[in-house]
Amino acid sequence: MTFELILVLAAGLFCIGLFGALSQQSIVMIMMGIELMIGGIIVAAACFWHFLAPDAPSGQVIVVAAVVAMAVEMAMGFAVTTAIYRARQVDMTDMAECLKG
Amino acid sequence: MDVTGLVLRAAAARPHVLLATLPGGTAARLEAERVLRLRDWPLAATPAQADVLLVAGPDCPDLRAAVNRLWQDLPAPRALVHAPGAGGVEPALETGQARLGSRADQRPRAEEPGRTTRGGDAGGPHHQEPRGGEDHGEGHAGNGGSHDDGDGDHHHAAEARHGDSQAGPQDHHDGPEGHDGGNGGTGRGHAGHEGHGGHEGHGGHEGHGGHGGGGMEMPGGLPMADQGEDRDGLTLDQLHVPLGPLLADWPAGLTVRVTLQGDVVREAEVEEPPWSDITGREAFWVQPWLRAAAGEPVGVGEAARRRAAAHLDSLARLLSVAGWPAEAIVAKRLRDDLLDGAPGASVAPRLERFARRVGRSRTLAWMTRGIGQVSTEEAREAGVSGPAARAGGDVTDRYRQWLADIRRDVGRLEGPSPLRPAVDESPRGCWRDDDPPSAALIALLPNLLTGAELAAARLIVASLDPDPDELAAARGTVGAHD
Amino acid sequence: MTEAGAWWTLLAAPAMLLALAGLAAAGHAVLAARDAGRPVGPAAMVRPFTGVPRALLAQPRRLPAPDVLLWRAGVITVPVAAVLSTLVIPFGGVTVADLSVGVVWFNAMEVLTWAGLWLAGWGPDAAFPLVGGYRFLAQGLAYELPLMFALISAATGAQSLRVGDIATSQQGLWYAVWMPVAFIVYLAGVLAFSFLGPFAYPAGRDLAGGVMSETSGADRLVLRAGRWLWLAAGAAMAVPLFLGGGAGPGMPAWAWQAVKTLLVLAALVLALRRLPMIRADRYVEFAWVVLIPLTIVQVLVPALVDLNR
Amino acid sequence: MTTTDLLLLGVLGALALTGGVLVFTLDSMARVTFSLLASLACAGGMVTVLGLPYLGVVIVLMMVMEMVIMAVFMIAYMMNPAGLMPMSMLHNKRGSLVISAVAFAALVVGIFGVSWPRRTGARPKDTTFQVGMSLMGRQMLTMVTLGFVLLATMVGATVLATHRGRYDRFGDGLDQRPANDPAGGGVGR
Repeated sequence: MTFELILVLAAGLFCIGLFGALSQQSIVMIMMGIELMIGGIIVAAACFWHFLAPDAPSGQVIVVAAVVAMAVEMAMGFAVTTAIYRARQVDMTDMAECLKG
Repeated sequence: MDVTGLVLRAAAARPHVLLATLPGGTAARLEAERVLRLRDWPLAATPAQADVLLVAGPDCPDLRAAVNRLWQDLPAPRALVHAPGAGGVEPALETGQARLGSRADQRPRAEEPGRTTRGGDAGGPHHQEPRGGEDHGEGHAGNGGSHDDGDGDHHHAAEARHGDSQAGPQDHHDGPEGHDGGNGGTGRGHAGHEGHGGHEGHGGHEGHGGHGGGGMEMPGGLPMADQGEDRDGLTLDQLHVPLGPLLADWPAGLTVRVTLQGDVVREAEVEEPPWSDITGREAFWVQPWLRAAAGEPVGVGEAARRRAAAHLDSLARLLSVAGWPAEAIVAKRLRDDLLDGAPGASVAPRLERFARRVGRSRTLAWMTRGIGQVSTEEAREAGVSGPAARAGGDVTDRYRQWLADIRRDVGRLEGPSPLRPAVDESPRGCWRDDDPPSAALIALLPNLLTGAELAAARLIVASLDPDPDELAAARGTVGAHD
Repeated sequence: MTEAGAWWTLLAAPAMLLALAGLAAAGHAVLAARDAGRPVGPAAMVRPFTGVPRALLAQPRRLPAPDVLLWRAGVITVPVAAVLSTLVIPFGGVTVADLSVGVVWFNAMEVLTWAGLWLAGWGPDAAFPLVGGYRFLAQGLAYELPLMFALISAATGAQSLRVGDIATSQQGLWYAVWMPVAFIVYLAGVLAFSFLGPFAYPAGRDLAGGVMSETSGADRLVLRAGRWLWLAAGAAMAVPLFLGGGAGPGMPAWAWQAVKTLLVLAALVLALRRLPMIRADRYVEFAWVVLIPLTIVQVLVPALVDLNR
Repeated sequence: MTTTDLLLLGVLGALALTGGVLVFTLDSMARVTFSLLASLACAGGMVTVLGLPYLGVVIVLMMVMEMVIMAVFMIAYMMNPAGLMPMSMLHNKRGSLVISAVAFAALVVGIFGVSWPRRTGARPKDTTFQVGMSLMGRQMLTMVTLGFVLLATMVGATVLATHRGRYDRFGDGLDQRPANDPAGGGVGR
């Protein structure tokens, strides 16, 4: 039962993040939503590793990959925000719709 | 004997002192720094860290509001004392400590109105200092309870956390309604301690470019911060911060209004010295020159002593700003010994050691390199004549020049020949009544500060170290001659 | 070998850390008294601690629009993280929590001060503390990576992340001897995360105290204690990482460890008075252009030694 | 799993969820960032309790650094970062809510609907060793890919975020020394 409950929790984190990523206007807030989603994935992967296949290292490798994804998403997100902001003083997705600059 | 009283006295054993030097208070400041150093009472840098506010120097009506704001920001238990001259420092500090320790029976109770005023902030009979006492109550008439102060008094609502990548402007507005809040208490709700620099932003906030909503209700009724072009093209918010006039390690009375974006100074503007009344202000560092100019016989040795001490004082300030308190205290000690009349032979070895450590410090040179470049030609054109002009370079060159000058002067402490004020340089340059050397140094500041980071700006000011007292003295002598 | 300690070690470790921090502060006070021309003696040592009743008595600072929750959280984080970091340090063969990833734990706790100091700067809602908080981030970006590589050097040499294993693997030859770069970078890192002396940039006098400028009373006491606790924790960690832990002839392990810790602490206190403040705007470039390559090369050394073992 | 572990998992999980909800309900950007930090740090704690101490502690370490840096950008780019003036920053709130609720429901149904396999194999003694050996052994390709992705990110992010190139610094002929920078660096100049 613990296994399922932890998965539900991970799903909860993922869906809160999904809501944020879909509903927020600010690019930075959207990134926060994505971070939460990846956080859910990390918990789920650790849970699968622990309860299903602790002898297979792949579960851990997924966690490593997710952590790297988080870092990459952050770095690129902020770089893009900085570039857009510098060019057009915009930090909202609605205003950045037209990417023609 | 209650426990509170015991604890109070234990706490008062080593009070932290916030030194607010008024224009003309150099002698009192030096004495206070000496006494505090020997007693091991730490010098606080902000009101939040202090127990005793020591106002050093002759009363200055123009700065009363600033002093008052500092006082309001001191957390209780606290004491305010005033030392108009060097002689008043020791008794003032004694009084301050006694007041801190005996507060047990003075703890204000809301139901005892008489006591409240005394224990609290406003100037009641509690402050016996001759001139500085009465004005401390101004501006917060509605002081109810003194210590349980104003939770409900947050009019200022520094809105602008709205920030920027480095130092989001925190505008503590002195909103128009800021000072009549019902029970402002110790006035902690009254925001900016402008006098202390760096906390109050104001001016130019209407409009807030593009962000927020024009018609929206602003927090605390305040508009948002302005934005503007900046160095990195990020259009950061602008924060208007006054540096001075009572900032620690800062020329007393000098006010520079800077516009910050992040911690980069976008614009700097030197405010006219605020004091209108210059009677009783002495320019401590140029005294020998003033006396010689007035016809008194003054020896070169005395002038050299004063000049070396002045440079050591400037160095101590620079080292303090540069974050080297261990050497700053050594410089202050050398300065005090020189002013005490110590013979050159007894000071020289310690001075050598100090000059070697500071002058040859690679780290310090690395930190100050390339900051505040003023070539000799530029300096001469601007009318600067002292060490700043002779050094001709950055902050590093200027402090090394000071060190060289000090070593030269310490060799001449016993010079018997009379001082010729027109030829012998005063600490900051050739003394002229109509154009004191500090005026040229101050005039250099706006250009040098623009584009510097806050830390670099502090270093630049400390490395030029203009003395606003000279301005008052010059005006005084010019007035007397006319 | 190290073993996990009994429940009482959970209380003993913070007490020892506090004592160590107190000694460092007292030593610093004595040096200050000597420089200022005051009599040097036991009285000078005790002077700084008169600030304790003073701090407990003082009224907390009230500002117009502070974020008190975050402010408090930040102020408390600093000393708490310092205490937590010591849980993995073996003392005389006993560790409070003998984690298999002790080095990473220490590093993670140290990084918590980033959050703590930034919050302590943000909370009061005033310009100088905020600049101070941001300054610590700049400083962190400079010191953190070299420090991580220094920690990794020691871990690589021992082929373990367990602090106890690192101490025992240095039989005969201390890591400080054949990994001098890592040792020095680590010591600089200690000064940096305790934001003292040359790394007092976030709390600089040019900002009237920076992150500390608006704190008063108990908050201020906690933040100041946090600095010295971090200095003590860093000195205590240096011994198992680089100085062979409790190994030494003639004396029991705990005695050797205490002696070495005190020596490292004394060296740090002396060093923090000998240097002016190093601003991060200069240090970042130095750290990234000079220190990171140096420490990477330093990590290579134990790696190659391991391969040839 | 011991009772302590279960208890820890429960507490950390509840905190992680609370933090996650707070991220999108609080006004102050600083508080938002630090509730996200709390949430992700609790996730890291759960990973630790689940038997992966290395990854758990590294997640905490990384999240602290990342979130503190994130706070800087949050405050730089958001309007009203202190949340002193409440305002809604949402668009299409109802749609997002429906989508995420449906996703959650589907996931929960899946979690309880699937018949999960039994646990295979035993836990290795040192899980840190396990992940290290696998990343340097059979999963080497993953590691290499991640390495290149990180390198590309570093270069790409730097290029995007800087607005001054070498021609701005060294002049059109790249021969201007010292470089024309607004502030000096620590090495060389």
